[in-house]
Amino acid sequence: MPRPIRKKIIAIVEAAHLRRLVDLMQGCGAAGLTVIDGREGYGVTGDWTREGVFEAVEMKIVHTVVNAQTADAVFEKAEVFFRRYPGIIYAHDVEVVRGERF
Amino acid sequence: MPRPIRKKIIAIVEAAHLRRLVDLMQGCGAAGLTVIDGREGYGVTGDWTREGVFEAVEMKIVHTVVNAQTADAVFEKAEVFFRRYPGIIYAHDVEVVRGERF
Amino acid sequence: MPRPIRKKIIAIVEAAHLRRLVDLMQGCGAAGLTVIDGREGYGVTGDWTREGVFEAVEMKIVHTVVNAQTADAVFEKAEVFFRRYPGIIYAHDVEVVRGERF
Amino acid sequence: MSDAIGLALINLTTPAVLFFALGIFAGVARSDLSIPQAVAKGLALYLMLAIGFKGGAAVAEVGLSYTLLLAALAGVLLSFSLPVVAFALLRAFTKVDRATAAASAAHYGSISVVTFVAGSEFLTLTGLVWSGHMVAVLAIMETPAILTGLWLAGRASKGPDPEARPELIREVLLNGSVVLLIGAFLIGWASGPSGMARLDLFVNGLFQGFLCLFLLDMGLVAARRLNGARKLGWSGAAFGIVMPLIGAFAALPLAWLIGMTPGDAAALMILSGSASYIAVPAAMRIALPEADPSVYLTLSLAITFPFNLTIGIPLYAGVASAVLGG
Amino acid sequence: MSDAIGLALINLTTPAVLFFALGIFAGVARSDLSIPQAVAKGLALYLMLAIGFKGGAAVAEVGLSYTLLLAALAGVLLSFSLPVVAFALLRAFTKVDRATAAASAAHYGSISVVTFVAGSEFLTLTGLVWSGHMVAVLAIMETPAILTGLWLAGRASKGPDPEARPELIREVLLNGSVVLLIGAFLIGWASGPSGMARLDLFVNGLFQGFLCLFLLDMGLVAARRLNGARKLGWSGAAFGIVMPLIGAFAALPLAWLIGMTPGDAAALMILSGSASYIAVPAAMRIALPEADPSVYLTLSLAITFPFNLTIGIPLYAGVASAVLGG
Amino acid sequence: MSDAIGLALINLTTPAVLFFALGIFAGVARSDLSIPQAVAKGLALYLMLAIGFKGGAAVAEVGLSYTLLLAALAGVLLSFSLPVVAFALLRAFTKVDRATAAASAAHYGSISVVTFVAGSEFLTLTGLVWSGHMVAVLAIMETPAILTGLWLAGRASKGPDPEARPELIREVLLNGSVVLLIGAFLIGWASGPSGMARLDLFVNGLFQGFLCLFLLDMGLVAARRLNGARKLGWSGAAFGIVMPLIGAFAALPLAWLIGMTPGDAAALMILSGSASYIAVPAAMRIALPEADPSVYLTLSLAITFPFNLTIGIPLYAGVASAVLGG
Ligand SMILES: Nc1ncnc2c1ncn2[C@@H]1O[C@H](COP(=O)(O)O)[C@@H](O)[C@H]1O
Ligand SMILES: Nc1ncnc2c1ncn2[C@@H]1O[C@H](COP(=O)(O)O)[C@@H](O)[C@H]1O
Ligand SMILES: Nc1ncnc2c1ncn2[C@@H]1O[C@H](COP(=O)(O)O)[C@@H](O)[C@H]1O
Ligand code: NA
Ligand code: NA
Ligand code: NA
Repeated sequence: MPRPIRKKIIAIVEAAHLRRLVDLMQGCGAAGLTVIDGREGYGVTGDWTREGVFEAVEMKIVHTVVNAQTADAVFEKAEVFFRRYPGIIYAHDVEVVRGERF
Repeated sequence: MPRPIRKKIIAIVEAAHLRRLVDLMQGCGAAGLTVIDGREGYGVTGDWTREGVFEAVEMKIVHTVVNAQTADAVFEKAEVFFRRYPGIIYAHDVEVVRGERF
Repeated sequence: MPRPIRKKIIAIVEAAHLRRLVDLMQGCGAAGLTVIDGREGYGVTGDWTREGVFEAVEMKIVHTVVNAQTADAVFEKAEVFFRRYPGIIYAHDVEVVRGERF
Repeated sequence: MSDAIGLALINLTTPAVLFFALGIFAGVARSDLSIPQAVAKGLALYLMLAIGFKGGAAVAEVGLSYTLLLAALAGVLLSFSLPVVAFALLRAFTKVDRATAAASAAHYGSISVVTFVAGSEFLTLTGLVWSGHMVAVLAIMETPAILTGLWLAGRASKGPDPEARPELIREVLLNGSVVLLIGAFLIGWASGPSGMARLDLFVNGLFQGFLCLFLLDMGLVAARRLNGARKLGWSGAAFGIVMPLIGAFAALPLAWLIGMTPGDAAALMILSGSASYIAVPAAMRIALPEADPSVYLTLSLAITFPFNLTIGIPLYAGVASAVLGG
Repeated sequence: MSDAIGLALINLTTPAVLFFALGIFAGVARSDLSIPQAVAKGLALYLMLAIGFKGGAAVAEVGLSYTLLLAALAGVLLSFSLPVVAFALLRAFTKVDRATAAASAAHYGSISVVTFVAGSEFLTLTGLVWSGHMVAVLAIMETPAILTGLWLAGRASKGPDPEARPELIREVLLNGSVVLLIGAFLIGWASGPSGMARLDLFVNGLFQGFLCLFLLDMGLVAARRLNGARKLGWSGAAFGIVMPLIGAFAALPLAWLIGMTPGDAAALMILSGSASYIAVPAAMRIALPEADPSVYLTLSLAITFPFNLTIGIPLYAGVASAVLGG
Repeated sequence: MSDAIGLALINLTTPAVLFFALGIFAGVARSDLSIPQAVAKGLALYLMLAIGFKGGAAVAEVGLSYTLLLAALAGVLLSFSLPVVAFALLRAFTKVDRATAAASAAHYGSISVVTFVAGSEFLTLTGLVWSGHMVAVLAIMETPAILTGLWLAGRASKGPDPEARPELIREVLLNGSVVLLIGAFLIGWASGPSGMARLDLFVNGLFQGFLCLFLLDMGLVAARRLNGARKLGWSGAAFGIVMPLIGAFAALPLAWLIGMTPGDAAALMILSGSASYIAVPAAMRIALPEADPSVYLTLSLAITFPFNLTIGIPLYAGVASAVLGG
């Protein structure tokens, strides 16, 4: 039996801007969302690592499984967001159960 | 050269029920599996965050790369599991190396 | 509007060998990369968990979004790497914004 | 009367209570002040290790008497029976469903280690002597309530998942806080005064400081849980204040019956009036996933704990010494 | 002169400074020595709690005088105005862009808690008495500089994202370190000598040890930031040493004007000469994402902090006591 | 004889050993008691900082003599040579492959900081005086064994990945625990009695308490490693007990030869008999990924460490004072 298809969106965002990105996604209709701590990394704006007492430049990984329509809304707003703030956003299809949840 | 295709299954599950979900997946034949700590999130049953001394309502992210047959077995059992417990499960195709491992 | 497609590569690697894998990926041209701490897991070489003071056998999750060409280069080198060291590597397509970044 | 108010004021100006208030303030004002989870857990482990060890060392000094047995019996009785009262009240006066009511009820039969820790410091401060063996009673009271809670829930809901049973049994019998409390108690007892001499600074000298830091975190966590209070409504919130009073005052006649000293009676009232927020929620998540954790965590952490910390403890101490002190 | 060198030598051989040096060495040599982030944060919380509490307890003992008001005014003035100087210097002598210059400037108006902590220990060690209320001044000086920084940036860049405003305001008013410092100060004040008696071992006995461990971590972090120093160039690095001198010596006439004791004047110089590395960077990430954090973190952590810790503190103390000590 | 049993009993009832036993119990019984990794690491850092500092401060007081040089030479000799014995035994009596045998062997040439810490506390408790400079010997003995292990492995396996070489060299020379131990030792030495006065409470007063908490965690970790013991079989397990005895008793003649005091000889025996579980495993993961970590971690953590903690330490101390005690 084929399972329903939804979009998984993943964004990597600075801790300092996490709250706003989560609000943005929730505002677009994401019914659920999970954040994970990053440990270290690098990108075009330099590298970072979890250490010391200063957290704002650490990265958080945000992921949310949503339907196609919500995904488009998120992408549209997030593009503007990531034009200003460091980080990336991308998406791909996933098979889910209980498809009505998303 | 095309790489072999396998299924990656991702489940988000409460810490209190992690042990059982891992056993379920191992029982279905998952040859390997990795668990990651969640930091915060929300879903239909409310929101949560890692804090204080009480861990049971935190979410863990379980991920396992398996062959198609194992994936079906996991999905079948997990559907029942997630009817009772909070969390989600979903899957998608991935290209692997050393395909015989999975 | 269709979004550009890139490859997301995910590798699970022992903390003791993380530095070398990151260098390998950067050497292949990965313009960005994010590492996440694992919590626990098992595979063909046994199980592990984050605990105590000894970190070297813990697993780290490395993920990088790259273009197809870089992905091939990474896979080629990583196959040799993972022939010796524990862990896995796999990839799948993702839709991105600002495709020129990767 | 003025004595009671005096006691209450002394309590309210101890650094520990003030740091809890600071945590509540910072949480409600949504400051970004936060304590890493690993640190909070480390502090909780320290507090359990220290209180257990101190209790055991005290027993090593004065010896164990049959009063421990009586106190333990009283504690077990309270832990088993109070959830029935709590369940009846919740079902009668609030709208929470059966599973949630049963799970919440279990919290009130069990105990809160930090409430006891803060309470015992208050007793010492005000000169009420309590016995080291009350720490063993504390540990013994942690889990019986879980069984009553499951029994209350089981009569209606589908009951705990059979596959969860082994985990649940382990949670009840080998819960980390019970193991550490009892273990440290036995170690304190076994290593006696010479052990105490070597750990004195650690378990006594630092105790207040680490307690302050831990209560700061409790305040932050409780404040975030306050949001859940709206869901409870007025009747739910009232339950969170009335139930500890019931628990504490149910302990008083038992304490009198078994001839406890005022200090021990106050300690038993504090235990009986307190609500679990570590052991029981963990067991309830495993056994009753249908029960809404935001209800029982809010009740225990954001209503009953602050009530006991600020008003309950001096009240119970005042009553115990007034009634039994004569 | 030889006196000043004597002071500097005393400072350089305190365990705290030596552990900082060890951290720098381990970091530069790329040893795998590392301190878990949760532990580092826990230590920072401890230091803020302890210094706040000690300040408050000292005020409880000697009473509060109008000198606190004057000191606070001086502090606020310095915090507001120093970023203007810093900004002008950065724009004139280095190549950093406007947003980065504004963000960096804000760091130098604000203060560094650990510099103050290390400085106050040094003052005590060398017999210079400072008032507990300087801790309140410390907390008050943390955030005015942020406003100046934003104003400096806003005249050119697009300014802070309007959606970030609520968060930014909270960061300025309810920054975790300000809340904890002020809170612990008030608690120390309210609970007075009896509170101090109970927390003495915690806030005094352990202080040096936890400071050593924390400075070890600061050294490790600073060493990793040193890589960023190349980006700064010589003029940037020079700024990181000249600016604390300007800040400290700007405080001296103010201290004299309001009749501060040499000890308090030294404390104000230390505050004024220090650069924030917790509160301001957090606010700047939110408000000015265009500003390059590797510039301001390198300046503050890897240049100014080590300079103050090793040379600045004894220098300011020596000057304050020479000029005002008479 | 009865004296030795007396010593063993004293050792077995110290709080530290009892907390280790509690950890083992909780782990074997699969209690959910656990200590956050960040806390465990913080405690390990503390223990290394404190033992290093105390050693250095002791040297500052009594001065350094050429005996340190002799002791260091003895230590280096043991560290280099014991792995050869261990390797031969493992290959002769167990079925572990060459790489795993070589990696395990390296552990037994190196040392365990916590075994030394527990042992030195025991020596102090029983009145055997040991020199502060033995802490330097401890640090010096950590890594020579790694080279022998690599040499043993290299003769057969493909040898370490050339790309891993820089990392490996850093691990050998700049291993975090070596850097911290040596650094704290030098700081303790440099800051002398005045530094000790300021850190006394931290490095002495708290030491037993933090050691108890750390050993509780060691017990939990060791218990989980016990599962791996089945893989080892009887001969493997026996190796984990025989090898520390060989190591300790190999140190005795050397200690006699260089005229060590009974206390220092006991310390050298403890070092020589202990097996690394931080520095060496980390190096072995990098250099010999083929070697099975569950073998060497089980041997070191779950067999040799508990043996030394309970039986080895009092035995070595008893023998050293009987043989050299005059
Ligand atoms: N291509 C990528 N793959 C994975 N993570 C990335 C990638 N690009 C950026 N990141 C993460 O996002 C952070 C900020 O990226 P950037 O805006 O490129 O500096 C980096 O430090 C990485 O943690
Ligand atoms: N659509 C989703 N995308 C990502 N994470 C989710 C989603 N839905 C639920 N979760 C995670 O799973 C947890 C439990 O989900 P729920 O059962 O919906 O309350 C949430 O708190 C989230 O952490
Ligand atoms: N199929 C898999 N799915 C997810 N994680 C895996 C898988 N196989 C291995 N891993 C992870 O990689 C680690 C090392 O794998 P292995 O080399 O199979 O022992 C395991 O402990 C897991 O954390
Ligand atoms: Na109760
Ligand atoms: Na300043
Ligand atoms: Na050894």
